[in-house]
Amino acid sequence: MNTRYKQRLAAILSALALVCAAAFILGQKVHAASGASITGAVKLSGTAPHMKGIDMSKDPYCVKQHENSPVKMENVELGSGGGLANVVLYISEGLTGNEASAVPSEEPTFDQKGCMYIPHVLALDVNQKFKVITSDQTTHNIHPLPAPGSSNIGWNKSQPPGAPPIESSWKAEEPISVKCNIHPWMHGWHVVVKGPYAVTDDNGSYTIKNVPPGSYTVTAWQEEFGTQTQKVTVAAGGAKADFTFKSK
Amino acid sequence: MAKFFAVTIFAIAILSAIPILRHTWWMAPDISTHGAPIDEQMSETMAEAGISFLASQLILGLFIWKFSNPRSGDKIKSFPGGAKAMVWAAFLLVGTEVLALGVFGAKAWANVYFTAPSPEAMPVQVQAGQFAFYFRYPGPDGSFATIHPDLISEANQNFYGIDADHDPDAKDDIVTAEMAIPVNREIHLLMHSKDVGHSFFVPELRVQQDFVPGLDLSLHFTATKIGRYEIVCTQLCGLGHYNMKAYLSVLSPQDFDDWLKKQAALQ
Amino acid sequence: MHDMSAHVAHHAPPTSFIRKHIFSLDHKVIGKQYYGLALIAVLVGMVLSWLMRIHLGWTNYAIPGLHFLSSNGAPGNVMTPEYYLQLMTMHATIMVFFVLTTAPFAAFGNYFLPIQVGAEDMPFPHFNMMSFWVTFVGFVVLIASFFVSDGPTLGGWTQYAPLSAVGAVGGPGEGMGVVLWASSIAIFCVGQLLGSLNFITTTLDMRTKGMSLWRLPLSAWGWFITSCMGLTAFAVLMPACILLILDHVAGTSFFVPSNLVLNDQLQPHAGGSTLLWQHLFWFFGHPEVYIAIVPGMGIVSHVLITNMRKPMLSHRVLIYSFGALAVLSYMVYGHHMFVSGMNPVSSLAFSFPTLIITIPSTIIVLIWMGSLYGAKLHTNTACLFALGFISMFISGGVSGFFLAQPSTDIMLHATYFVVGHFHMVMGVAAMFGIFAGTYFWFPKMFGRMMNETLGKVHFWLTFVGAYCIFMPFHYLGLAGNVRRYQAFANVDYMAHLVPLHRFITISALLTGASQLVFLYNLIHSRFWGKPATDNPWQATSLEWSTPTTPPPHNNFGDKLPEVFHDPYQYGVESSVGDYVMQASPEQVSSGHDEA
Amino acid sequence: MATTVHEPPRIEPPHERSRLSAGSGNGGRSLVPADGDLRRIKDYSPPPSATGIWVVMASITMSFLAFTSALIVRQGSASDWHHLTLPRILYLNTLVLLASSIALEVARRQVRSFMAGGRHSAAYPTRWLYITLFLGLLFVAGQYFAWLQLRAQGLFLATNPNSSFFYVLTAIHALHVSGGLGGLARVILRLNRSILRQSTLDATAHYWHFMDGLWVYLLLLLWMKL
Repeated sequence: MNTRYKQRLAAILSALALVCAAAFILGQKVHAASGASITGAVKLSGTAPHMKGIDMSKDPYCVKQHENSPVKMENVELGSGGGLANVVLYISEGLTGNEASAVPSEEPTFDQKGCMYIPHVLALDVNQKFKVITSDQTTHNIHPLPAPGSSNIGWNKSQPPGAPPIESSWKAEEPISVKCNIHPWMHGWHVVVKGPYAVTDDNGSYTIKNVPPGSYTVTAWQEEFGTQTQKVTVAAGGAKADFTFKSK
Repeated sequence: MAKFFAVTIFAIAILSAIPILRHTWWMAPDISTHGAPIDEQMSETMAEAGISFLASQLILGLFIWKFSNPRSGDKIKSFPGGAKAMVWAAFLLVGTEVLALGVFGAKAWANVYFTAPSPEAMPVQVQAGQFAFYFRYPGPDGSFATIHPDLISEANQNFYGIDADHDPDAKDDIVTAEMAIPVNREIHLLMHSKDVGHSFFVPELRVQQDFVPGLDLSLHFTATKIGRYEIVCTQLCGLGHYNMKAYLSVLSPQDFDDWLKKQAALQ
Repeated sequence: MHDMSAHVAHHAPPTSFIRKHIFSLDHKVIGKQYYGLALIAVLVGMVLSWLMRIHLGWTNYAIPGLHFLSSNGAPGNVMTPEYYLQLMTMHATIMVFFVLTTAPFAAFGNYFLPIQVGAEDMPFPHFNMMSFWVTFVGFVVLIASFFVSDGPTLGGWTQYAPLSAVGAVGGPGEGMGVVLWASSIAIFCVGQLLGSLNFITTTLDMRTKGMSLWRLPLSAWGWFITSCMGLTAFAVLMPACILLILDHVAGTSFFVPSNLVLNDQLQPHAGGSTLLWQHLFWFFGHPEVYIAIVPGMGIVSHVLITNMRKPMLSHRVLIYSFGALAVLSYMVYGHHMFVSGMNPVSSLAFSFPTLIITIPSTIIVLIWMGSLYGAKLHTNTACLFALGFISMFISGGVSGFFLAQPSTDIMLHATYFVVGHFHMVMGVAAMFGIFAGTYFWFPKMFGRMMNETLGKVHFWLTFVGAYCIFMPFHYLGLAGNVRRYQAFANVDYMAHLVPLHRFITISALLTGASQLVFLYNLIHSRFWGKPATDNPWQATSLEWSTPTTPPPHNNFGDKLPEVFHDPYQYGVESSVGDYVMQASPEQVSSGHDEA
Repeated sequence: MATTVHEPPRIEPPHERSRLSAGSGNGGRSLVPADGDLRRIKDYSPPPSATGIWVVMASITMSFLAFTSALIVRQGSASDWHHLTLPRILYLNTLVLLASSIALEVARRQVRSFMAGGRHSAAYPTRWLYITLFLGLLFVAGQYFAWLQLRAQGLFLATNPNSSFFYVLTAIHALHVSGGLGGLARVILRLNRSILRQSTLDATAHYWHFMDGLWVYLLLLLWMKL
């Protein structure tokens, strides 16, 4: 293999390593040492669809966890100023093979707390390891349902209180719906993408870090409203891309 | 050895009978209008079963006590009356016994299942699925929206596959995870399963009925006592079977209306 | 084809180890093989029940090392709900099919039916050998399902459709697990059909001179009637399993109705009938209960008579009652489906025969007890287990009254009451039959006596233990405790029953452990027990007239015995004592009548 | 009955047997000669194959009754019960199978007279047995063609309940017929080695005719229900 490639790879890997280290130390407030980043906000225009309340009465334990805060569906989470949470943003075009194939080393956790999934949407890189943990004293079963015919293989495992975390990863790009059969209202997503990604926070803002300069197509995915794309050109100073979903 | 055996049998027989007689573990008190004959039938059966149980265990023990450890001298005797006596005993005692049970039992059963619900019975729909019950009240218009299986989605809390956009009946349907009914009002329960076999069991209501996928079954009952009871699934339906339950609230008519309003708001 | 000369020709005793001990045509070896299979199966089944009981008593207690059995089923040694159900299903399947059917029927029947009728083998030895090895394959296939990706099926031994037929979408083990289960059972059916064929023809065609049907011992009658039941019952279960497998692998819809939605996915199947499976299954399922218990009844009667030193009040009435049980058992299966949405009228139609079936059962019990009157009872271990059988059969029987009536069944259906009922009447009782048979026939099978003291210890622990385990089940049921739950904590009205469950768990562990006494006794006596005489119990039937103990390859040497007497000539004065053997020409005034 | 054993080449005359007297009664009747010589028992107790074949037929009957009730119940519950026109060839197959039974009967007569010492070559009955065998094979092949025809119509095992039942019933019946073919082959083999027993032939014949009747029943069932 040629040296240029080697150097590039080394650069990326070191960058990744740095980012991880930084992330490890500074938690969320990290700014990537190298590589620019794409930032922006996702908003919802029009009236937000009505989110039904969730009645957990079949399992008293779950009810106890939410005694003084009624729970609603999380399919559409509106933050202050119409910001749309739980939107996954990723680069769908323009990445060269090796940025795409680089797999982040950190292992996000998918927690079951108060009979809800935290986070509701978990974005993952292809082959990125993740942990499913439970903070509840009731048994859950985790049942990801990849689309029929996808190369991801679905599974259905129970996690009694005190059971160790379930470690796993996904082979192919795909938004995978995750449910708990024991608590039918429990519903979340594993959104598997290639390359750098970000998930909007409660105000709908996001930052995709470590994007080398170049021109890309950024895609925003939302479980109810589907996807939107934008072409962006990333300079050294990074780039901005806002999205607006229209509610029906 | 044999005497010891006899004593053991006595002990076991009596010890087993005590919790039954003291009702240490017993059926929950009946809150239904149709339950009385069932309870009656239960205690009659218990009496007859208990008597046959104790009697035969004691006789068994007695004979073992008396006729074991033979000395070489004594000769065997044959039971006076021989086999004929036994056959007659079986036919007369047990025959009449089970026949009586059968007939009264049939009455109690008919009382539950051969009567049609009265026209003003309140319709409530229950759908069983892995692993929860969901209930549906028709709302003011008194008609249920059509179920579209392809629209059923727990992710969107559309448990009944209601087509809210096009179905006029859909707007006021009330779907709940908990069942509430007004006290002393006959309920006409319309049962169906969305996936596999389940069952609807409320001990206090003296009601147990399977959900049979592909069949629409119905029950009717009247609860006579305000309180909060449990509906459990008794038909193995999968890994969450043990956790498939719902609460049944029997409310005063006033409370029931309030409850219904509250639920309507949550839709 | 098979006539006797053929047998003589080909029954030169085999010499090679394989033909002698593995692919043997000798009914005695095959009987022992069946016994061995049952022994392995019962150990597996018992361990499974321990795991279940521990989990029920102390939910989410980490059982050390459990994750070695299944890392998915027991992450961090904590049993998952699906794994509990999978263990439960396997426990039931193994016990019902590979223990309660094989041991009292196939094992003892194979060994002693030909000897008791005075034949030197079954008419179709090759079928007999196949019958065992096919059954063995069935067992292997069943066990194999422990090792497929998401484990064995969790559908319960009744495998109600559509849960059993929708495939993997129904939950862990509902895909490959069910296919393996159904295949295993279908294979098992083939084995038992071959066995029944041999049993029936042996009884009808192979009886020696003077051995009329009425002169057959009660044990032989038990096996004969059972084989007739097996012939019809298993012939119905097999098609059901085939259809179930097709629903899985071929995408047919025999048992899966339209418009099922699982995991928010609309299922492709259409139009199937879920009740169809229940009808087919229970048409087999109820006779199966009697397939498990009738051989036990026969064995127990046989053992009792020998130790009472007097015949039953009536040989024939007992046989007629066995027959009545067999016939009625086909008319009552609907009582398993009272709450299945069957037409309420047919519920009543099934209720009455079910109640009526108590009459032959009562006759049997009364004749046993009436015969005890005036007996000279020798309470050796075999006899104790026989008596224990009666006690258990009574206790398990009376609870049938409740389940036979739809009105009371409403309260008890699918509760622990049912579990207690069938464990006592077909589980423990049948087990006691097996034990009685073992202690009684062991000397003949292995030429050595079993240790009486250990035997009695084993009996007391088992007898008391069994009551401690299964009596409380009835109380739980009355309190509305639903069966097939892996935990009760989250149902308020069941939560307070957990202490009783713990008591049951402890009893189960102790009783289970006490079976090791039996196991030790079995193995130790096999090699070091004191040598047995040809007729240690001074019994009359033909298995005690064999020239050697254990019997030679063709059972009776070069001459078949001739039968001169009814099977149970006790309480008479003869040259040998208070009995006359069937095969001895000695004429004595029989001290009683054969009604 | 697949249990073959080697015995002196000899053809056993048909039994004049009465199982009843051998079985029931109070056992007074002598079933074994006083000397209990095993080689003569066959004269007293009937060859089990005669009983066995009835046992086998009984269990097969039960199985097909189960299938029948399954079909009826399934049809009752079905919203998707489409009519299915049976492939014509089935009727031809039926004739073939019936013919095979007749051929077998002829063969049986031949064998009997041959055993009685009438004819001195086994060739004649053997020919008829071969014809039976051939017709049997023809039947199975015919069934296979019937399946091909259904496939051509786009009717597969899972297409609809009717096709499901058609395939299942015919396939399982064909399986049993193949078993019968094996039996026939065995009969021919033993006849050639002249170690055939009347009982073997009779048992095989019973089974074959039973398959015959079973098929006619199935055909009627399918014709009425599908």
